[in-house]
Amino acid sequence: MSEHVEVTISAGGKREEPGPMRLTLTLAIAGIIAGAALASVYEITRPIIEANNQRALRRAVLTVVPGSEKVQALAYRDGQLVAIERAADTTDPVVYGAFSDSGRFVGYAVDAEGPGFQDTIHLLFGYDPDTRTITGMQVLESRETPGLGDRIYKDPKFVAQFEALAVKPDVVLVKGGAKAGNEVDAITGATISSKAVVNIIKAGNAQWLDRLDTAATLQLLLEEQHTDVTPEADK
Amino acid sequence: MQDMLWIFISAMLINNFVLSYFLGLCPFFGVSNRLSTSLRLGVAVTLVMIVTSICASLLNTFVLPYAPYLQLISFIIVIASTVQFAEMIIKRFSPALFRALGIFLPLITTNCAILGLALFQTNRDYGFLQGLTFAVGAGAGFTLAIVLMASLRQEMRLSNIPSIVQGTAISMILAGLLSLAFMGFAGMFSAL
Amino acid sequence: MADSKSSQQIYDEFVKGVWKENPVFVQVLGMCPMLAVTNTAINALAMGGATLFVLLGSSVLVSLLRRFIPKQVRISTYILIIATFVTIVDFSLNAMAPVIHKELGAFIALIVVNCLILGRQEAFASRQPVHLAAADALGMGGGFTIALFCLGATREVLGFGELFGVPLFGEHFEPWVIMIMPPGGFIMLGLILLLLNWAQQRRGSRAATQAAGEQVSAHDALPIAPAHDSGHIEEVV
Amino acid sequence: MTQARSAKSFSHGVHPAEHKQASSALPVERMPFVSLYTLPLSMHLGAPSRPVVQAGDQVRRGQVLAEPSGFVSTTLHSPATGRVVSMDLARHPNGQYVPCMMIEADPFDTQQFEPAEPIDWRALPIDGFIEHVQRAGLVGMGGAAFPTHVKYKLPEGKRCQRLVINGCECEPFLTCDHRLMLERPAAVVRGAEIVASKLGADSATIGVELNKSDAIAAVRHELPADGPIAVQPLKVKYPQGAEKMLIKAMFGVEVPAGKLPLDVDIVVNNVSTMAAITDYFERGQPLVERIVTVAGPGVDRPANLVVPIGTPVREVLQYCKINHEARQVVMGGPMMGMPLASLDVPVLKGTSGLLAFTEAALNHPNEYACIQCGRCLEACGNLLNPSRLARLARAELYDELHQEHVLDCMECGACTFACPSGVPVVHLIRAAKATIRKRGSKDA
Amino acid sequence: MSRHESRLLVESGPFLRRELTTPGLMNEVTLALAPVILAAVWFFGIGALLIVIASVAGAVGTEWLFAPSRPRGASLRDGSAVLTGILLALTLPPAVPLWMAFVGGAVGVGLGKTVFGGLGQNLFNPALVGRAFLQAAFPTAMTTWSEPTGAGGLLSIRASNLALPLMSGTVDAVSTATPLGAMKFEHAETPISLLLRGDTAGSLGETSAIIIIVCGLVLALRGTFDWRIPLAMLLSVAVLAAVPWWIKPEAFPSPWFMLTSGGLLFGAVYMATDPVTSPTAPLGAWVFGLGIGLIVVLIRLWGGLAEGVMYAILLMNSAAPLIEQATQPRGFGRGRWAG
Repeated sequence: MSEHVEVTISAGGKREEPGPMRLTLTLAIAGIIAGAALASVYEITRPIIEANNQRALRRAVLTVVPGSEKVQALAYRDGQLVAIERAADTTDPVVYGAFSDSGRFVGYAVDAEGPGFQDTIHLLFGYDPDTRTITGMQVLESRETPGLGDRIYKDPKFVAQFEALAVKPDVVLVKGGAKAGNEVDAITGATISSKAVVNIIKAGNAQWLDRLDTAATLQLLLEEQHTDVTPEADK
Repeated sequence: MQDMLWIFISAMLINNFVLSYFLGLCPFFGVSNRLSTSLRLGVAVTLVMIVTSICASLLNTFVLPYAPYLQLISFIIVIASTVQFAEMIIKRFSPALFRALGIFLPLITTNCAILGLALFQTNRDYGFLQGLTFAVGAGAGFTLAIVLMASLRQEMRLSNIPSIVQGTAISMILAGLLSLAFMGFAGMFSAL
Repeated sequence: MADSKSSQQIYDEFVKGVWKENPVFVQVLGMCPMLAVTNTAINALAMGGATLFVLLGSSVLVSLLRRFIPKQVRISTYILIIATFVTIVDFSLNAMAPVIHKELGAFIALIVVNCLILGRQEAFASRQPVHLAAADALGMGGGFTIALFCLGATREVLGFGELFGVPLFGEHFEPWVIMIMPPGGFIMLGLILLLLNWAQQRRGSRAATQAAGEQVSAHDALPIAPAHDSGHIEEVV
Repeated sequence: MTQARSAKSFSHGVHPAEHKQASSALPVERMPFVSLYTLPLSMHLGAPSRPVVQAGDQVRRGQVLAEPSGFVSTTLHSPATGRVVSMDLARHPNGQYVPCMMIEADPFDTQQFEPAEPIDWRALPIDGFIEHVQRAGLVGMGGAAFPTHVKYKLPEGKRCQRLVINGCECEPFLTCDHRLMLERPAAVVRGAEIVASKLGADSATIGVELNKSDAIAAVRHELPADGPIAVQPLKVKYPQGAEKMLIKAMFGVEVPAGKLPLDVDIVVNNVSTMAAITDYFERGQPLVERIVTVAGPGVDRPANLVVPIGTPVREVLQYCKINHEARQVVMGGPMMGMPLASLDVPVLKGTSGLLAFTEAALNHPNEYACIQCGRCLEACGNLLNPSRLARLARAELYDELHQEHVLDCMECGACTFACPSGVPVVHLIRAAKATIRKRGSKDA
Repeated sequence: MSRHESRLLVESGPFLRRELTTPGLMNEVTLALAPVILAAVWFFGIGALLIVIASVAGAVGTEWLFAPSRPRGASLRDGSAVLTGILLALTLPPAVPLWMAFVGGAVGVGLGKTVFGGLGQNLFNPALVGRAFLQAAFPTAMTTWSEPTGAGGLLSIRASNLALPLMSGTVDAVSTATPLGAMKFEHAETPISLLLRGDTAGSLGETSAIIIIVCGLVLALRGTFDWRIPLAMLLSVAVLAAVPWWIKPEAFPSPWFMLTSGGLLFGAVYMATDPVTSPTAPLGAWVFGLGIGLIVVLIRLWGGLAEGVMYAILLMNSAAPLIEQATQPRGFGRGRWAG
């Protein structure tokens, strides 16, 4: 290959026809420089981005679990909840533990998503294993219809229904006023979006409640292990 | 299974790449003059989407966890080489199809629907099968949209479009109306 | 002299992109981000700024390196350069303005395949000195940003009744939700293009009548002109 | 009732108001001779005839004036005894000026035709028969004026299984064929016998629409017992008189697009042509006159007239008392006929009617946009999509028009008739066809 | 005699035309809408009439201002703009602000028709374009349904009807579920007799099934529209709805309910039959109608919306050119299928 290059150059004797060697070299150099640039930018921005994400997550968890101040990511591994530093670091299912300022366990925050009216709805809901109630719900991401479907997070009346919602029997969506503790009243004109939220929570419950109820015995252990992930700057 | 069905329907109809996500608009407006060519382009895009989705799944599993900053560059390289590779394979095994698709294949490289597919698939943490379903749905949706658009535009040659609307303006409005009609699919199979 | 000429040239390149060859309204490039992220004015500005940055960065770099990049691999190199700048923007925006970054989502990354950027490298930056390439990038990027802003502002005003989040019409205003949804994006851009077409035709026909009118008046003036001229000559003499 | 049930028809088509009652009961009368006759050398499809007399020559009624100039051409005879005045350009009904022969009738002649000895057609070989038909100057008298003898020249390997005699007369207003069948049924049947026997056809069928039940009865009465000739009643529908529609109606067979009836072993002739065959072979009378229906609200005295070929339209209309309300004169039927720009044009061999319309009767529809309602589609016997063709024609997309078989269109006008938007569909199609033909010849 | 010459009219044939004209057809449909409008006024009060007037004003005004016809307003003679306005109004909820009805009429004619060059050139049903635009623009107002007032409230006008232009309607409008909404979200099937009579909440024109059926039959018998489209539509809805109902009657609505509820009949008779936006060939009409029925059933049973007739028709409008192309008449003498 390199011989061929030499032949070309000596025969032509001009710079106009660069051989494959030079082409590869150019690309390789460009690639290395680009990679280096990216790696350094990544290293600079990564802590900030992660801090941002953590702050956003913490804010959301604190909203759905009233009375909490600190957040700990927990991975569900072999029937146990294990404290981890970041959710992205593991392939195990992750849930968040919420703790009071004094380190007392307050509840869990469950991350769940599912199909909505328009696109995937991504939400976080709080669960208190002691009272077996959902303690709050916050929509993290959705593309529901403005003015209708977006009331699942803009309508305070709807959101308030998730502040003490019994999970046994299963959460149900009703129309025309919720009566029992496990009932959620649908938003008029946005029944599908309301139903989507309830369905997502139900799916989250089905996946997590048993795990959390059995893992609740580990609470003490957790409290000891628990490390606050709140960034310094935010304290 | 339910999940897969929704991913497919969502990518194809509810959140059609072209009509709802505005991805792949260049070919959508550029190559929708004739029905036959648009159908071929749609098929080609679908094929490239499928291969890209598979490659993106592999990259997401084996490479990117270690170097997340290479995401964009590696996706671009994968797409470019997929297109190149597809071109070679098609040329080898079906010269007729190559002649039919020929000029469109290079165009696909700069089609943001493909890169968008890889990025969305990554952002949503789709697994291999989910990603594949997503790719097939997105490709089918792209094909459906561009074929409908082409047939409508072909029909429009028989109309006296007022001169101030001619060109891109009427295509935009047409796409808007098509997008409006596709809103009927919202919520399909989502809350069963 | 040479200086003013080159500054004139820089100015021309700039104006060309902003108005005469506006990438969106005239060349119809970069449609995808144009429609996807223009539901509010601030998103539109952020997207425009990001694109402008990538365009400027890659144009300058490509122009600087134009002698060193072999023809055969130039496209790959351009894409590599663009992708690098896009990733930098993506990370920086995520670090500095996470809310906007979340709103724009994957569309920041998709700047890579905006044909406007690759097109400018291929058509302009790779053949021109740095100062012109920069002027061209600023013009094109500026024009792109302006177009995005126009669409974004219109859609936000109609769709939310707000501009930059500030309510404009009081609380009883009924927002036109369609404007911030996909069909509204297509339709609004279609209507803006329609208006531009209309204005252009209007100007074209006015120019035509004006030209005709001037001809006529020149005819009318003809018999008078010599007398006038002769008087003038006398004075000079 | 039973007839109606057994009556056949083709698919699609339209039902225009018939307007036949004004003249259908009027017996055929003979129009008096006029002083000057104009005979275009080309009143048939194909090459013009070649004159064999000169200006100043005396000619007798029935004498040959011009010989065929090729196979697809025919003979021209003098319609009256008199003198050849001149040979010059004169106006053809289609608006163009064409070479014509002017005959001044001898005012003192009786204009009686001397019957000649019958020709023994049975003894003639087929080529001799064809030559005789050509010598008789026969053309299709339904309107197209295609030389009749050409149809009888069967190509190698082809045979005529069935002879079809077209007595539909589906155009509104026209009653000439109706009267002919009613008054001279024997002539029609004998003509059919002659042609069927010379062509070796297994059968001959006379197709007649049900609105002429008296004609059906009259012709049936003349049919020889257990002969090969039969009458087939047909439902009333336009354009059933078109050859291919008629074949479809009678036998359910579709002549392939771009082909001739002969490709399905069928020869189609008009009833008037059959009578003319009889006249020639039994009395030696060539085609010098024909029956013309003069009708429409613009004439006060509608009539079915035997008119010598070449009679100026003006004379015919005056004879039938054209009134001052008349605004439009159409030669032929109201659907496919030709509007006349001048009345100084002659009656041709293919002229079946002269219709004068008044302002009130002219149905000038406002033109609206085509709403693609599909009514033309249901009208088109050729199973085309006329609205699409018209829109393609307006957009000047000729390649696509060609692909969509615009050249199959027979221009029967059913689409325009049916159009609620008043779109001149057939006019647009006609123009597009002309352009495509022109482009085609340019390419070649 | 020479008098004839100078006045002889030479124009292309044929010289006979059918009596039927396009404005005549439009007027027939408009006339056939009169009973529906009367029923709307009967059920929802005089406010219904105001909505019709506002919508017609929007449609006609836009046609007059922007239609490319010369002289200005010439295209109003074909009667299609009035028809579009009425059709749109009859698909609106009774409590909709009048200005929205006006906007809908204007958008329907503007974006749905004039940008494409006017009557006959449009690709989507203009009335439904207006309706879909309103639905997307003002989702709340367009999904706020009110109970019929009945004969007693003949003179009643809803307060939200009179909302100031560009302002939202007053919140006093009490929303109630349409039969389809009740079916979808509460699984309550409204009795058929009520649906036939029309004493239900819903759009102005979709109340009384009986009136629409009668008007549709009259129009079909007069040949005003292609009867195949509504027939195919209703047949496919009936059959497709019957299958799941037969398998699981407790989970799915009965085909009778599907046929008589919502805008299906109104859409089948007045919307899908718009000749401009439907295929011309008979086979195409069948395919078109069946397709609409299929999408309606899909949306109603498995979609996110209670009613899907509007979107089904719009979607099939977009597919009409494809269907048209595939179902061209075969051509005489060209074998079974066009060659």
